[in-house]
Amino acid sequence: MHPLPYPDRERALWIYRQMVRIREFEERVKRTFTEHPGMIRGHTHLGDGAEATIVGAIAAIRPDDYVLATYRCHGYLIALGSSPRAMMAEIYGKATGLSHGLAGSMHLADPEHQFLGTSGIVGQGIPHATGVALAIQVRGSDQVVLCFFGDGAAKQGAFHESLNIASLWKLPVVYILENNLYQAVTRVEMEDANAAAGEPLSTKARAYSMPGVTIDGTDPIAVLTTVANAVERARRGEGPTLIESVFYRFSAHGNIIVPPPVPLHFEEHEALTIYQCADEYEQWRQRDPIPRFRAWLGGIGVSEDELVAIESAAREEMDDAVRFALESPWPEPDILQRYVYA
Amino acid sequence: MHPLPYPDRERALWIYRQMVRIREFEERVKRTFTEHPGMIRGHTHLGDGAEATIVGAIAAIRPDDYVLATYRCHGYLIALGSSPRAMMAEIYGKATGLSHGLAGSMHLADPEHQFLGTSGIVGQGIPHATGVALAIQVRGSDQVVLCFFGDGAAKQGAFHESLNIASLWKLPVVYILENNLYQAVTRVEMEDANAAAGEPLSTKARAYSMPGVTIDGTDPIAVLTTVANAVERARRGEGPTLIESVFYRFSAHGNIIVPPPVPLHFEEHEALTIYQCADEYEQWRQRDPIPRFRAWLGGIGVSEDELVAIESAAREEMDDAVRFALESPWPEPDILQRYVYA
Amino acid sequence: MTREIPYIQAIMEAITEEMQRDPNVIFYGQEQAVSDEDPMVVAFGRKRVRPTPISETAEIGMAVGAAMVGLRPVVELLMTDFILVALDQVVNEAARVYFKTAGRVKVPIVLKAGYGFAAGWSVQHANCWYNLFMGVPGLKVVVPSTPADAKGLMKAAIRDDNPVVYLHNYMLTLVPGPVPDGDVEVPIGVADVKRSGRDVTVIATGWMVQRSLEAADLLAQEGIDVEVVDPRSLAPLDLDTLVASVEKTRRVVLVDQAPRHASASALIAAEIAERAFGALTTPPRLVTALDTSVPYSKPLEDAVIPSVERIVQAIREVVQA
Amino acid sequence: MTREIPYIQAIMEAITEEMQRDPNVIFYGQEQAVSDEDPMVVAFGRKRVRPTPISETAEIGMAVGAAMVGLRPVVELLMTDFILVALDQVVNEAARVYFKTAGRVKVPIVLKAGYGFAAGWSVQHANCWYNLFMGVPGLKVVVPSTPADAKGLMKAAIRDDNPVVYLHNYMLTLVPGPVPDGDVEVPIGVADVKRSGRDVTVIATGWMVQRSLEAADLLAQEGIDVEVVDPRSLAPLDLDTLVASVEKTRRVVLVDQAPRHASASALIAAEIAERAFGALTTPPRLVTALDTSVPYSKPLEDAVIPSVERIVQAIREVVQA
Ligand SMILES: Cc1ncc(C[n+]2csc(CCOP(=O)(O)OP(=O)(O)O)c2C)c(N)n1
Ligand SMILES: Cc1ncc(C[n+]2csc(CCOP(=O)(O)OP(=O)(O)O)c2C)c(N)n1
Ligand SMILES: [Mg+2]
Ligand SMILES: [Mg+2]
Repeated sequence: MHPLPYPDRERALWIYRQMVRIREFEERVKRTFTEHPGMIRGHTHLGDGAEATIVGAIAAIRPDDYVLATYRCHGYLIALGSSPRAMMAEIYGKATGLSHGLAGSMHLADPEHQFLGTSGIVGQGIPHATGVALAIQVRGSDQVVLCFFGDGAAKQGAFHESLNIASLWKLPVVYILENNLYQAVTRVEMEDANAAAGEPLSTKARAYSMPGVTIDGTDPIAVLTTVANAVERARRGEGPTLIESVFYRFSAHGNIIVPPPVPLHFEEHEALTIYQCADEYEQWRQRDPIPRFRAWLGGIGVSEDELVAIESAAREEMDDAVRFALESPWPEPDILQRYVYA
Repeated sequence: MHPLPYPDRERALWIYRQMVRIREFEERVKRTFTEHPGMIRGHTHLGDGAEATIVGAIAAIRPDDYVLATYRCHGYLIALGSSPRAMMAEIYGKATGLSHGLAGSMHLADPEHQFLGTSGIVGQGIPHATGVALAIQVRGSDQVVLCFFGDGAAKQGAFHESLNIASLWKLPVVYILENNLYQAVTRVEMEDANAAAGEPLSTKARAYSMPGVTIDGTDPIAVLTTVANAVERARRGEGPTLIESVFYRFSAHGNIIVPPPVPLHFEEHEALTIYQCADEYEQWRQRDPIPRFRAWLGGIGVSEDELVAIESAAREEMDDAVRFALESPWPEPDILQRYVYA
Repeated sequence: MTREIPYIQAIMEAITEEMQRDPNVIFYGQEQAVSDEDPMVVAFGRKRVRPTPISETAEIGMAVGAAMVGLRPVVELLMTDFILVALDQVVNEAARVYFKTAGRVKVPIVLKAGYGFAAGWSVQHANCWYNLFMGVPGLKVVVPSTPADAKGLMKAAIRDDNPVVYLHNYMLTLVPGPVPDGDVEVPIGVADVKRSGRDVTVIATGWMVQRSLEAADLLAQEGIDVEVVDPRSLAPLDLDTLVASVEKTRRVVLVDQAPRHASASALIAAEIAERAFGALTTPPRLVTALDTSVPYSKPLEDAVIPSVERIVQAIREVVQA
Repeated sequence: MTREIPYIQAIMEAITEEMQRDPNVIFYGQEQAVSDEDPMVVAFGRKRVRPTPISETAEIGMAVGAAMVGLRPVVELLMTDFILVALDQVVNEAARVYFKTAGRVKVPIVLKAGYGFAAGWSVQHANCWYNLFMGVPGLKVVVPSTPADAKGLMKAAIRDDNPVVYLHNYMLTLVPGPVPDGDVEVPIGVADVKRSGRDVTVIATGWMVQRSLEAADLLAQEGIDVEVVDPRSLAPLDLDTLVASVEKTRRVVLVDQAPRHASASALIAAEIAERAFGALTTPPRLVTALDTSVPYSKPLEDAVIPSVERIVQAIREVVQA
């Protein structure tokens, strides 16, 4: 794998810690459906499998840069330093949540940690991120924006319109197309012409005369290196980059979609429930970014004790987040009118 | 230029006749603003300069194939055999118009001649054409669809979404991107990232793993040859092609945009009124497809008399269309409710 | 003969039966027909049933084009909220073709979309958007509230030569109800009296029909006799039936899952105020969602959507005024 | 002091003055600022003033993003009809951010769009789409009818911390009117009595204000004293002023350039029916466009849009009822 010192040992451990924290958080979200039925409502999307991409990319930016993503958003906030308590409380609909329970899992936002939020409408966050980059350029600062979205989202008009303008105006934004091979329950080669032709999705960058690159999204250091280059390019005023990061999600697209009073839960991944491809699923499981990166850290001399300490701290932290969210009060209806108009 | 026998002499004369008919029609539309002020209302867009692309492409299809285009639509209908009388009457808002005056210049349609109509909303006709191709595929026939739109339209989400699906499903549609170097008053390199980077707009085809080609849109035989290949490919079930046809329009984008009672008229082309590039304009004038093709026909032995006969017939036909439209009655308001629901 | 089946099954039965009847009917949408075992794929094959990319503008626009040459596409759009990225295709394309071409080109398409998922789906996924569609000449809009209406209106929508926005309320998805056997169409543009009564007319659609009927049952115990009328189709709107009911009861309460100015009810109230003013003894009363977004948290969501209690209270006030 | 200037000039003056005042204001849109001699380009440079591709979803969506971090973008959208391809960005993105983030992120954007170009622009370009916007919590919608309102409301819109849809009627583009010198804001959410009268209230917006005032002048000769009230802002709606007028005159006619169920007037009529029922001596009367698309041909277009004659006739009937 990658030679040290890039990233240095401390940075590598930071990356591992964030990856583990994300996984632990997501597992608790998922277990809530069985352990505290009814506590999570609507639709929840997990990022298990995406940790290397999320953390590798965020490791490449400065504290004053910005991040925007999709409804599948928990991981970014954790890596950016948001409070898992306030996140879990939002996911449980509690008054102590990031948005006091107005928003829920799909719409976490934390502007204090540079996470400006998400759209639940596929692709529609892409122009938002592009607009943040426009603001940076108008003001003449050297910040950059990371814009995360899915392979499916790349088939929405908003993607096309935004990338053309970003390239034309040389906006400081890095587009990270998370190709997890599925658009909800649809396989990417059933909905993407590049994929159907056996070409990478980063080919799309050609339509915008923009650099496009495809990387192994299960390797946080590959992600970090590639994103760092794109970020530096954007900071220098040379414009955007499209990075296709390929990885797999291990949970189903989201919990099942049914009206009350049917209890919600997560089914197995679509490879198993719909396509009967246990092989595909298992192969990707072998490439789970967390154990792989753990092994690599061992290889560069990080001790088992150190790793276990990170892991148990994360478990404790996330258990605490669940407790906090469970114990928090419900919001009062008076906030409903407070946030209609600014 | 091109060697005979492709197209044969008769076909070449057919092409010339249609090009001249289109130009004569358009000139009369334009002169209406001064000769019969108030007769044309709203917004009118001329295709002078586009004749080689329009006719060359339509020469490549069969009578049972379909055509869809934009608000800049007069030429297609003429080449397809629509009645210039009914077209001009529609443009004048008369009861004898194609749509009895309900539609106007931007929305000519003539399903009897396989022209299914236009959208006045940029880019929105592209999915319609793609849908016609879908219907052809579902039914298993070997018809094809020609889908015309502008360089500006290629920046609309509808373009991106449609081309992806057409390629994925191998739909029998040929996309003809008419690059006339302007999006209304904006130069293409100010709004298109490929153009700004000096790359052809057919590069966009890469994003859809679709063949893309750029041609000289002032040469009807180049257009015919290229479109014919794409049409044959589509007929064989091998899917769509993106053809960028580069030419220049000689009139302004449209007549001036003002409310009544200010009289409407056409200003000079934006190269002259906004960009002070008389050179650019003059160079393209030298490449006017009609005199060039006329000279080529002379070169293959078509006599001056034959050409003059075509030209005067076209003039007479279009004078007659104007007379017919002027003399036609206005529609009665009872048709307003007749065409709300089918 | 009737069978008890859930609302969603009634809808899918109608689509299936129409596809059997007419080879011009096709069906596509996101996350549809992905597996070879999908019953629609098995029955109709991969030409007529397809999964699509997340490309609503193309999905709807292609339906318009395919319909222009004689197909009758049914597009599964999942949530009505997702239509917003492609609204032009519905209201300024599909709805205008017949008019623009003076009747020479028709657009028989059905846009199937769920709405009003007030089950924690939160700000962007739980809205009621009928106001986007019901004022557009050329468009038809149906909002079935029972399995029987759901099936019959889907059949009518597929057979209609106009673009039809078919809005099914997500909260009703699994609610069972009797559905007549055989080929029974419910005509578009005909309201239905879901409960007849003397004292007050309640006009409600979708999920709110159910809540209004519950309110009526409660009020019956107080001796208040409520008539509940479901327009079933918002465009065209069967004003004759609505006005006749109001002229009989002389009072009207309009219950709507949308905020006031996004509600179908406000438009209906204006019509009734103009057409039945003389008959009314009290002002037409709107019971709508609060004028705020649909929140995630359950107690907040409950406060926003009209509850049975709020409906009961409003009816009581109107009757006692 | 006031000057007489045309409506469109008043709008552009407001934008220019706000850009001078606040470096966070930027301006972009299709076919804008293409030449280096463009006065906006000369004054503010190419960073703050830009031409865009035909990409409404990106244009509006980028404004949302830029506003999230403190800019105040004004987007020139040309025609309101063009917003339909990007409606999600307006009604389910811009309008929801403040709510979704519980006030932590604001979206101060102005979407400038012309509408109602009943001058032969035909089916797809001449519509009035306020119904798409006015029912959406979180969105503000203004519809100035005079140069003074146009300027003052644009200033207010740019200074507002919410997304504002600024709809200017194309038929008024060149109409001149007095505009006060200096920095005069017209507050959003305050209706204006354009003519005071005793016998009947006419509520009208945009171009219809002008036609209603003409009708009032004609009726004055018959001794009918018409009050014309312009809501100026459709969201929030100044119901207090509207209701007060109706309570005074006890009759109301609502004039609207849109078809009935796409009209702002129907929603306002419902509010008035509920709030001022007791005061009304006659039904609230709607005078709207015919329920059909806007046709191209002049005699047809004239038949569709409410004319001074139709307004006069309706007022006469209401007063004489
Ligand atoms: C415009 C729109 N259409 C459809 C949906 C429903 N939907 C939500 S997520 C999703 C799949 C997205 O796939 P992808 O972009 O690959 O992201 P992933 O979920 O895999 O991270 C779909 C179809 C939506 N939210 N918005
Ligand atoms: C969605 C939309 N945005 C803007 C417009 C206004 N508009 C009409 S034509 C046009 C320019 C189109 O340029 P292009 O696609 O190159 O076609 P051309 O007119 O050059 O043939 C614009 C901006 C519109 N009609 N629709
Ligand atoms: Mg995906
Ligand atoms: Mg062009």
